[in-house]
Amino acid sequence: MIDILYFAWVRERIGLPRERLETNAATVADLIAELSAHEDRYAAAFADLSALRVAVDQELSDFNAPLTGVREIAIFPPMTGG
Amino acid sequence: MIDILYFAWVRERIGLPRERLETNAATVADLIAELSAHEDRYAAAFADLSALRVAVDQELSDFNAPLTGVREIAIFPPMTGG
Amino acid sequence: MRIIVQPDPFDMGAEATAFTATAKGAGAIVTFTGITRDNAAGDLQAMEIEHYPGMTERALNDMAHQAMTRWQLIDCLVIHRHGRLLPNDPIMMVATAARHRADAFAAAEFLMDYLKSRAPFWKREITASGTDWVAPRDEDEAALKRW
Amino acid sequence: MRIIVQPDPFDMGAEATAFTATAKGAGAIVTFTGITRDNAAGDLQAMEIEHYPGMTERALNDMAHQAMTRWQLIDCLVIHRHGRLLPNDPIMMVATAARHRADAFAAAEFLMDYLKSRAPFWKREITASGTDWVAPRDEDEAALKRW
Repeated sequence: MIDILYFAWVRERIGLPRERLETNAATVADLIAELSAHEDRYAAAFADLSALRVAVDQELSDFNAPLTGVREIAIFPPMTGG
Repeated sequence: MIDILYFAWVRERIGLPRERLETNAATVADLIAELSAHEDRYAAAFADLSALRVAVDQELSDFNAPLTGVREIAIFPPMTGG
Repeated sequence: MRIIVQPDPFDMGAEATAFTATAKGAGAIVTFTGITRDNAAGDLQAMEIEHYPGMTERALNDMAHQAMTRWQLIDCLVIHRHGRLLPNDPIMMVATAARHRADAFAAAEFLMDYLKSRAPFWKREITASGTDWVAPRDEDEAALKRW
Repeated sequence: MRIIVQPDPFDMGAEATAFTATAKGAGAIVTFTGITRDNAAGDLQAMEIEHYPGMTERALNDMAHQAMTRWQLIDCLVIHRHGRLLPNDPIMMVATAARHRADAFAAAEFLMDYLKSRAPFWKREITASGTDWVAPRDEDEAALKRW
């Protein structure tokens, strides 16, 4: 089981802030492909990977990051703090 | 007549903060030479020109600045504000 | 080193004074304060800032530790609000204390550049005509390259 | 634009708050505050700052005008004390307000670099063993080259 969190317009397009899933995906990219194939709202949110950022266990990471042992991933647009 | 102001250790070596002089010196350098020839305390204060800075009518200037029409010059060490 | 993430307003002047009072041996204090500006159309009603609780604190802590290591800092402070902000509200603040000004300035700019593009905050503008997520500025991503 | 040269102490937090409140349209406020540090021997009793009345105000005004022209500034503030200061007293302060942080940071650093080496102030350290004029630092003169 893995927790997936969504923020900003990614959260809005998917329609929920977080969910817990069972997945066999090996990487973040695989998980994104799996979700996009499953439902249109994911496909819409994940259409342009260059507009997305990912954190793995609360550290900025990339789409090739393996999911083995990971408890929480987050997918969101580029950050706009400060 | 010209007002000459001294600051920091230049003031201390010369022993006064300002004086008013009649001079025929053409430039700041000439005035410094004139004063240095006149009394030891000036020679001591002005011994190393590279350790001195000059302002002419309250604008930073240099030793070649002409004195024509000038009302006030100031001679002092490098500034240490901030 | 203090990291504060909160919805509540803060008093930048009081924070600057308190930070300075405890920075023993400092000769140079730099503060940066970010203010909610009106938008181009001049009709901003509010700014909403979403963040990623847990990761936000980790990211800010990590940046502050990096700043303390890379420059000769005596102390640093990061405050960042989230939730609903009104125009002219302070959004966030960074303060650095060092013996000399070069370290205090560089560390404050480093913290700001990282905070802009690497801390999990997302801004949204609320206007009469709707809401808009703020797009990242190219200059902000480019600014990271200098560190 | 405000230039203040005074012997009295000032409250950097209150000044920062007041400056920010009047800087309409600013998204970025940078402040720098210089503090009287103890000397290497740890026996500083006081710092005395001599200045050149008249020229000081002119020089600071000129620097502030230059900063307003070279960067997109909404406002700037310079406060500098003279006379006798105690350890940990604020000596001086610069504040800049701009829409974006790059302008606010650059202008504040420019003002500081000029103020250090081109404004007619001279510092003297008073210790138990006597008084010593502070020597200029080579880095301070070198810092001017970047502008």
